[in-house]
Amino acid sequence: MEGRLVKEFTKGLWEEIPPFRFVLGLCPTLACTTAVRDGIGMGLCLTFVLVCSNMLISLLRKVIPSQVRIPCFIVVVATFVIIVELVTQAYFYPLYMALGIFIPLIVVNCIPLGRAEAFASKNAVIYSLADGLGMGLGFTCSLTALAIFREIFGKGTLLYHHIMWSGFEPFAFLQKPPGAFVCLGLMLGIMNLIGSGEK
Amino acid sequence: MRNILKLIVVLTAFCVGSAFSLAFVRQATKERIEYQKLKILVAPAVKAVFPSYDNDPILERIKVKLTEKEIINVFPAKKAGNLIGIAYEGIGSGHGGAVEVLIGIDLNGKILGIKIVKHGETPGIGTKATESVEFLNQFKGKGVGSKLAVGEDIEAVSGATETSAAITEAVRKAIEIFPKVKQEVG
Amino acid sequence: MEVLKATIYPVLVMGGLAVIYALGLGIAARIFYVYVDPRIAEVEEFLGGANCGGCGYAGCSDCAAAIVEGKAPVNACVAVGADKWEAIAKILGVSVEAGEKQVAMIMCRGSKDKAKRKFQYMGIEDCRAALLAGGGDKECQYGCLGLGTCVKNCPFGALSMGEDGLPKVDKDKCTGCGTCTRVCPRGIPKLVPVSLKIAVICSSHDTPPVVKKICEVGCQGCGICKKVCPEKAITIENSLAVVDPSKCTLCGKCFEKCPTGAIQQILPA
Amino acid sequence: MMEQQVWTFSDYIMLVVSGVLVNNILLIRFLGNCPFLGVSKKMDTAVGMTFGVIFVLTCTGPITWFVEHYLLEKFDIVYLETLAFILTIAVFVQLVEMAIKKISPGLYRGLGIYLPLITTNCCILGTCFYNIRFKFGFIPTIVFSFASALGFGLALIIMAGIRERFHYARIPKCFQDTSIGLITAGLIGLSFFAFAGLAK
Repeated sequence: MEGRLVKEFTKGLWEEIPPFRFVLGLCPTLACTTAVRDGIGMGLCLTFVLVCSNMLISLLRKVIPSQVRIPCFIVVVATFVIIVELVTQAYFYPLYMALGIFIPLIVVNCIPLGRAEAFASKNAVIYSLADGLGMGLGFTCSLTALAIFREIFGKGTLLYHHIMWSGFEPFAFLQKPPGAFVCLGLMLGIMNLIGSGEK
Repeated sequence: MRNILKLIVVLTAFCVGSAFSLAFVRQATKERIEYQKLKILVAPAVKAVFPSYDNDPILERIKVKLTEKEIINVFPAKKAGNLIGIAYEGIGSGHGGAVEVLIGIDLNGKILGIKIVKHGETPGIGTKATESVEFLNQFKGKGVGSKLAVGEDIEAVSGATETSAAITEAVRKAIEIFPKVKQEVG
Repeated sequence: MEVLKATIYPVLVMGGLAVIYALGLGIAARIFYVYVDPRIAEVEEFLGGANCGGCGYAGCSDCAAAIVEGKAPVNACVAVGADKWEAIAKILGVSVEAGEKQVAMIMCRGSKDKAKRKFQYMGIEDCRAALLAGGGDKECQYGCLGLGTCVKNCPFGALSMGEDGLPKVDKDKCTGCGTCTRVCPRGIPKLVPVSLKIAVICSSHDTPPVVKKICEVGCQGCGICKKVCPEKAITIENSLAVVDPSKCTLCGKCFEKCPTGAIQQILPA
Repeated sequence: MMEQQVWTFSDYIMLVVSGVLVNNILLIRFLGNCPFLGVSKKMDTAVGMTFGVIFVLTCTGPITWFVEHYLLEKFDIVYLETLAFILTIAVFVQLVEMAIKKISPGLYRGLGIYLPLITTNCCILGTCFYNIRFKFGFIPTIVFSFASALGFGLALIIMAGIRERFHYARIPKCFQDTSIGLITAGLIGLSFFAFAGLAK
């Protein structure tokens, strides 16, 4: 049992890491990675929603009739999203302002709904917890990695501290929307390269 | 028919449960959210209108009921526990909508400073007035009993007459309600 | 009072919304109820499932619906064998009308050493792309370009590229779906009955002198085969010999006389 | 553009230009990327998805506007916006799916399979939020919803046109499929930057 728990947890960190291996949840990946703080914040918000909704859906999986399961999943996910929205607004207001519309949009992020449908509705609570935590942290890592790259080279800062040498001219392109696409595309390519070397 | 009933019961149960729990989260966070919003929006202005204070005027804000519908936030500034002044907003109508002005007043009704919080004036024209330190400093020292009218005791910024008038209007309105506010804040 | 209001309003509004929505969905499900013939799903089970389009319908489920409605024959799916057709016929309670299995045949023998090249093509490995570059690298404007577009597109893995630069068909794997025929810019693979014994393996409509110059193995349309055939089974159409398999007795005279060997007896693999 | 009282015809034109080109919902605002990469492999599916999104968004935009102004604001429960909107969209999409299946099986075959995907397309919910945040009136809401959907379709169809050509290109193995798709999207986005300044 422990072995399986570890497996469900770690698969989200590398084998099935979103959004690289599972091309899901791209919108926040692209929009919320101009700064490391935003990337981590978004990742943790999603992790919270994912863990909570996975657990609740797993608990209720025998009660929900299959014809209305999708609306029910949506309601559960939306509830946790609103909780996150209210809490970030109350305690992390600058983060809330920076992420803006993307916090409520976690509702339609394919990751929580996808995991609810594919995993939580079929597995026991404890495994759903491990799955949600793994996927959420994997997503957070991906976002952070992308954000580190974009913030250092796009702004010359890391967590808003200047770290590059004084004459450094930031590549503003990386901060702009097209830069996000290109950057993610390149990272995905590199991930594939590493992945194919393993086999 | 039974199917429809089942559909209704399940979906409604989920929605009601969700709404119920969210109502609680909402009530728990409501105060804090309001504080955070004001902090971002008003705190810099409060800092600008008072020379010095050592409390958190945003946290200690007082809600003053002017009429049944009109409730305003009043921010008290304190030094070593003693009230030295209060700040609140006045609204004038400018060229591009409402101009919101925060004014800081000492307990005798004398203006300590004013700061524009929000406006929709034309950049480069109306903003000549909202950004002019000289213009805004004219209000310092005036207060209850002053006329506060453009062309009399306030000189408008040339080229931004309309905005100047709107700011003056906002200050005048704020001063008008000062006695009532002071009474409430006590 | 305030607290009560703040709790009751959301509960009432969301509850109300949910009731209305669920009711709407329930009623709509009734009004818009569409009877789906359960046999369609059963029939689909027996189809190829590759969505190859060989049947002429938009996909396997579309084809299944057409079969159930009687618009398509039970053996419409060319990708599966007779046993599956019988299973489908059983579901519908009809019998199979016999249809012979078809397989793809590559109608060109112009391998790397036999057919001349205009230039050396170094572009993208795709026949359709090569065709854009000066009409392909082969002198023959009808022959196989040998870049394997058909091989890449075969949904059943029945085609492979041979050493000689011509695709080879695995008759067991080939289902006769016709995808290769559609993707080939020159239409070199053709569908023929699996029992076919004789064929002219060339697609060229060039005149005898032209073929003679550019390809050692092409059909020149010289007409010798037509002359020697005792059954009059061969005709020359637009500089290409055509055999009528229903008249042919496989006497073998044409194979012997053909100067390039384009006309061939097909031996069982 | 915000809180405008009187809307002239040219304002609407600007709104459409802004929605379709300048602030393209996919490439500049980053909404709806999952279906963007998912269904842009073939032109047929891209066109089907485009019509689905245009139809659903032009309808749900105004509907959610009503929900916001006549339900949530009235009872002072705007914080439930997310829940109410997504529920409305999900139910609407399911209704449309059932209706199309009954009324026009031909249309269903072309469009039906995209409808379930549209529920979780964030460009729908995102545009509904923007309608509220920009404080649009009823008519601008309809116009902006339509323009957003059109922008989504434009980007999707351009992308599908380019991606169909990937068959003929020699792409390094590790960059194939999604990776090169993202880079291409970035380059299309870069070209959309040329529209900046055309409208607010």
